Amino acid sequence: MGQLIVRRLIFMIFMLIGLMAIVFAISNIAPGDPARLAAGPDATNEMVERLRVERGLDKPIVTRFAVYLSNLAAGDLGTSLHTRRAVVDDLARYFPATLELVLFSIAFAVLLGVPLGMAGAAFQNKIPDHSIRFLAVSGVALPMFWLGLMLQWYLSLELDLFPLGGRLGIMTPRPETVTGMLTVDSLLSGNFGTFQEAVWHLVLPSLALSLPALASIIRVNRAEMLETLNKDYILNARAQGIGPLRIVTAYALKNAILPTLAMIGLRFGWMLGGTVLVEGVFDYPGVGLYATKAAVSSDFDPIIAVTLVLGASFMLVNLLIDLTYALLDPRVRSQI
Amino acid sequence: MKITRRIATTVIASAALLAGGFMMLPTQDATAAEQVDGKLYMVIAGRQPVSHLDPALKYDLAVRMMQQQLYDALVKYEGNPSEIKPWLAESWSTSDDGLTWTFNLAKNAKFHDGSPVTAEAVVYSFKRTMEINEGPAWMLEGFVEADGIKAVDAHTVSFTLNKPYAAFLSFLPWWYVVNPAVVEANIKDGDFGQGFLQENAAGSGPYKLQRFEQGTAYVLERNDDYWKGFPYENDRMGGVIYRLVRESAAQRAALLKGEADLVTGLSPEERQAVNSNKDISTTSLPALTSFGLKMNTTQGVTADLNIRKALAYAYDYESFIKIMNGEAKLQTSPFTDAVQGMVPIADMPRRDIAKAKEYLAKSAHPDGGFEVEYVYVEGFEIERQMGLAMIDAYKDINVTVKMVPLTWPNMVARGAKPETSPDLMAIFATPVSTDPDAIAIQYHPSSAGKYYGSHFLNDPDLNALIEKARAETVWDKRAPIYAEIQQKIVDLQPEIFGMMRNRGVALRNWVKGYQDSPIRMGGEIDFYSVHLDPN
Amino acid sequence: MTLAESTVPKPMGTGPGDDFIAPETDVAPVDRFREYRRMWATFRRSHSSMAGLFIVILFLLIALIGPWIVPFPEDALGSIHLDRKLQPPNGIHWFGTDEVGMDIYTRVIIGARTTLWIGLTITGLAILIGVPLGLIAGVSNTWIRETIMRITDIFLSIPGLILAVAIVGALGPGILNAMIALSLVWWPGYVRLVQSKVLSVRNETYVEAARSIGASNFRIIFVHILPNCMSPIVVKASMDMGMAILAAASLGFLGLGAQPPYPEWGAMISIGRNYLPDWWWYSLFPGLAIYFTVLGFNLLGDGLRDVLDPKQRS
Amino acid sequence: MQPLLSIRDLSLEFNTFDGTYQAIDRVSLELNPGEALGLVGETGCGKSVLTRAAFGLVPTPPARITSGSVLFNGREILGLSPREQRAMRGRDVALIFQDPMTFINPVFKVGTQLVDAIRAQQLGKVTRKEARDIALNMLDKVQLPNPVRQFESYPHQLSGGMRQRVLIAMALTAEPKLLIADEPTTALDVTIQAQILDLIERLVQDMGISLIMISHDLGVVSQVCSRVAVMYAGQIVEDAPVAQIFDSPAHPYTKGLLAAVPHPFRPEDRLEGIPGSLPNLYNPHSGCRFAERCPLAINRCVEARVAQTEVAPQHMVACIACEGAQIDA
Repeated sequence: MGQLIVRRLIFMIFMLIGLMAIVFAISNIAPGDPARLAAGPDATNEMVERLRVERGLDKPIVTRFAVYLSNLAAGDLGTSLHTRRAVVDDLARYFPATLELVLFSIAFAVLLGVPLGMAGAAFQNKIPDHSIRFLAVSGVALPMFWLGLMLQWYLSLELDLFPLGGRLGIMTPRPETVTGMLTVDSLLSGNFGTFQEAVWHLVLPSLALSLPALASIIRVNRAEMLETLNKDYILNARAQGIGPLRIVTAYALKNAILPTLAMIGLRFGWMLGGTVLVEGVFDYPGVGLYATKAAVSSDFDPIIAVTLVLGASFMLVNLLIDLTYALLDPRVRSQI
Repeated sequence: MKITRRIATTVIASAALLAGGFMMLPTQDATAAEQVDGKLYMVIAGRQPVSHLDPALKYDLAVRMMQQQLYDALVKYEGNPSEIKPWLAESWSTSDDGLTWTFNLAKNAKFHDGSPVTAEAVVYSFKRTMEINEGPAWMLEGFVEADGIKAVDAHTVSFTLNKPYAAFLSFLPWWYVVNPAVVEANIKDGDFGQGFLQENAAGSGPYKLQRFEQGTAYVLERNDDYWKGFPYENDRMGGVIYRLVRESAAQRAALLKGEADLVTGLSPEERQAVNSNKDISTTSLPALTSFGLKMNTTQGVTADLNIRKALAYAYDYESFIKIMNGEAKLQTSPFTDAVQGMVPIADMPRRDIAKAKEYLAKSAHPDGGFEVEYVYVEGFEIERQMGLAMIDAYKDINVTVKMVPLTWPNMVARGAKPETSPDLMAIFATPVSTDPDAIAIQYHPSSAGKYYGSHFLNDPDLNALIEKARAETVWDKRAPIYAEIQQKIVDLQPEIFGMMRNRGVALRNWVKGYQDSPIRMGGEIDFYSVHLDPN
Repeated sequence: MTLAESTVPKPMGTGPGDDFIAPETDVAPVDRFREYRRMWATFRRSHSSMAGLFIVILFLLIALIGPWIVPFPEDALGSIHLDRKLQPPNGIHWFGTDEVGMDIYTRVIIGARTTLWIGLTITGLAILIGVPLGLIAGVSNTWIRETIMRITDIFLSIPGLILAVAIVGALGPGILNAMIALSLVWWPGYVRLVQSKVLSVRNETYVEAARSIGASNFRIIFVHILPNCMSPIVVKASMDMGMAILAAASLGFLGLGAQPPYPEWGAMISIGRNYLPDWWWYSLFPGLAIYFTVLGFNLLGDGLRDVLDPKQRS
Repeated sequence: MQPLLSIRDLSLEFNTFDGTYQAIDRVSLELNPGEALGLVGETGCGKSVLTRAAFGLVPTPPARITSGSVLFNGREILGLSPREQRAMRGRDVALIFQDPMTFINPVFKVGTQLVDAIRAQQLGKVTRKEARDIALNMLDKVQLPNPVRQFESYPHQLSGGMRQRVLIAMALTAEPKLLIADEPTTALDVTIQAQILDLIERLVQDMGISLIMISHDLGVVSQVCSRVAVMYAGQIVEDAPVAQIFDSPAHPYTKGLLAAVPHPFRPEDRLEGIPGSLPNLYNPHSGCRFAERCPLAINRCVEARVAQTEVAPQHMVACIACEGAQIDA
């Protein structure tokens, strides 16, 4: 197992460098002049020239890439024009919020998606199955941002069940930052009131963010469960008189969950992208909102940094998914 | 594959329970927006961020709103119409030649750290602003020198002007007094305390700064032992929170849900919509504020006067009124009606396609075919609708419009330099006093770089007229000069002159004591008299 | 696939009433359309696929004849009528009017045309870039394949939407830039699909047979390999149409896509959100339009996959 | 002596998209305690479906038992509740299947699945520790080398033969009364095949279990079983002691089957296939389903149900055209 991790980590480093190359290419080969992009729209010409020299943007592309990598290594991701702060500090402040939202959403999608997928298989072609399948097909088709607006309108405004947005009431005491994730920090500092309010604020955004993932997990898990339940070893298990509950939740699910894992990994990545939409609707101060604000005022450094961070986290997730896959499937485990 | 329905139903039930688990969490009570251990905090939801707090630096509606609560000035504007009220200075007198003004300070005035507000502190504050020479400094430039301000005794300050200045008193409310001890203690490498005062306060005002969370919320705590006391009895008032909300829809929603007690900057139909709610009321008050689509007179396509005239005559002025649902009046002069010496200008441009084409013919683009960039405040619906009206109107002269929404700080930054100032920029400008000089100065090079000076107009004749009128003290002699100034400004067409709109706020009925004064900028609230009583 | 099907082979079409003396096996004429008729039969049997087909056809129709059937064609080009702004849905304005009096029904219908154009361009460009690369990667087993596949992996490891936002951030907001960005984000999916298909087809016996009788590489690719890739490509293309429309609408919602007064659904919702809840119709109808269109393409994609590519089950 | 298992007039159909598929047509079969019955027929004649349906292992829907009854030890078991049927499986009847590769769950250890089976069969009255000992003992009985290591390993780490032994162990842990072996050796290579057959034969005799051996290989059946029933297209066409089936087959289909098998002692015989193909069972006629391919077929074969007649002691044939059958007027 250790050997797999090492090999994958080395491979990931190459992927990361590749990611930086692509992101670097976007900022340089794009028709826009990189110096003007970095300086921002309201910079004067001589400011742009000064920046060009300062950042060595006039040198050939290869050296510029080397300079770019060394800056990254030194943690200098540039400064944001619209927050007037170093991008690194912004990321430190905003990324934990996005991470909390995405983890919350993927947990919701999996904890609801897998059972519903199983139920869809159990009630095949009955009413519950049709409704679950309709939810699955629409879930993928519903625009996340529009769904967020409708949830906000109905659940928050009309029924006043949930707050409109943000992460916490202004005057609610904030737990001291350990992980930057409010739910975790408030639990660590034992402040249950804040924890409840933090979860409270997470419900609607994570509902909007997780629906497409929930839909896909249902579809994949339902198909896999159907296929697995027809397998011979299930017939054998039933022939031995093993109880249906054990057959479904263990014998079948452990096999069906493997391909579903791949979908969970893929959907986690799309969710990272989806934060760009959902955080805007709910004014949720994460990297998604940070990136869109930067994009609208063509403030370039933050967008590049956020792309890097989200890309890297998606790679990490893919690695974790592969590891769990090896953990669960002995046939794969024995090959490494 | 015989799966009993029983397991499947248990599986769904557990999933529903999980989802339902979220539902049982408590809802927020909605009497007052925020409560912290019994104390009520009033929440004001606005869209404009507070870029800094330093009284000596540039000001806008959000900055000045905060400064007014954290600091005191010698005098203060209150009421409708706006009148100057004694504040730190209980009384004042002027010498016969009108050159020396003497102010007697209130004896009991004290700073937040308990130290008394002395004449020395007043002198220190005025000298600090003059030395930094930003923000309000332009108001007294050329009339008062730093050494002309002296502390006669602990509670008396005298100003010696080098030439008589009618508007002197009308500018003083914007010169706030800082606590010298606190500023001196926080000077870092000769920045005169600017670093410290950026996000901290050293004043004597009715509120203290509790939390300054840039981009999210600014929390002010009520200064219970404020030396001047409060005009209401309510010991439950804990403070005021100015909370940033990105879009007007979110402001409205916060108000409806009771997450905000008062919201500013709503469009007329939004105010109508919230007004229909029984426990929300709205105010609507004509203001000194003028609106103009400032054009860059030095760079780009709008540098050519003919193009500016063409754009002015092609614009559909009726759309201003319709967008404001009738709650506005078209400006008949660069000076708004409430300004002394305002005279209606005969040839104020109105929509006249023939004339527009006439001017176009004389320009470098005889048949149009160019694009203008229109910059407006992101999320400000009124200005966005004007953009759409502009696109429709300019189709007739074959001009396309590129709408660029920016945050207010970015807009001000773009308007600060001739090279980056956009072709057209939507600006609401409120004069700092009713004296005509406060508006005329906006078309003088000394205003270049300020948000209302993004046209960078620099016409020698006009500048001479403004300076002459400024120095004149006898009103009968000033009036005709200002009339000529207004005509000259219209001829130079540095902007498309817009409208005087009513402005107002929407607030929950449990908000009491709200007073608006025309001199205040749109969305600038005076917290002093405001308090909540939820029952 | 239930137990019955797995153990009992499909009977060969002899029914009752045949002469009980063993029938001679006559060879039916090779029916080129039989295969398509069989596909259509299975396709027709699933309600969801038919629903998908119906929605897509309706959408294409609206996109084609839109400008001629809308009540206020000039509204789509940005002409404003402030005196009839923010009217709720009524007899004249079926979907109500927006904040400057433009008829929302007209803009949604014309928006369909924009959306179709966006979807086709993105999917088309992605196929034009992705399929050839996939073929090359599949056929060659030298370093070329490694580089192509590694670049594809890197692109696929970045969440599509944020990469698109980054590209539009560099190019500047606008519908053209948005489409270029999304195409750049979309092609890797096709490379991976085609490459894996080519690999599986390559070592099929009939391909080796063709090679053994001297068929040129070119012929093998375009006669043997590419036709086999067509069905998964068609399936992915129809699913991608929906997803591309959704992504373009998302960029529009962020203000990075179509600029005013261009009628694009995403942009309409981003303005419409300011008018919730009192003028709910402004953001409701464009949202529904996106939902139904994307749903249609997804259902059609599912249906095509069940017919064209049954093995690719999940 | 009361038969252990008696299936009377059992009919079963599957409703699929293409219509209802009449898989089993009024089958009757009996098995006495301690007897070893061979069930022979081509792939797809319904022999597996018959035995599985009898014990509730065929999902309904899409299957549906339209008529008939199944008595086990004199007790009707078709109407049992799913729970009761489940209680029987493993303790009264055990099944082993054809391909050991696919009939063991790949992601669970062999030991876990054995313990699960045992605890299910003992209705949970057995602790995990005890179940483990029973399992190890059983693995030893099926001659599995080094049982403890196999117990802890995963299925893919075992060979085909070893896996089949594990399946047999799993089936017999609760000492069932009836073992249904559904082509247990078909997927194994010949050398292993013989070992497994000997193992089954020995265990069946030692534990006094009655056996139904399902196979399409007459050789396997002749070695293990005392009586043989031949099935064709869902109908039992002949049922007789082993010797009579081989020496004097009565039904034309049985003759055809034997002609297609190389006789060990007459290598020079020419092998002949049976012309034609399987009938379409979507809405078959009610008569003999071999008629289309039967050289002796006459019109009446197709018109009505063909009852079984006794052509010799304990030798039943469902045919009216072959000689030895009474041709009633």
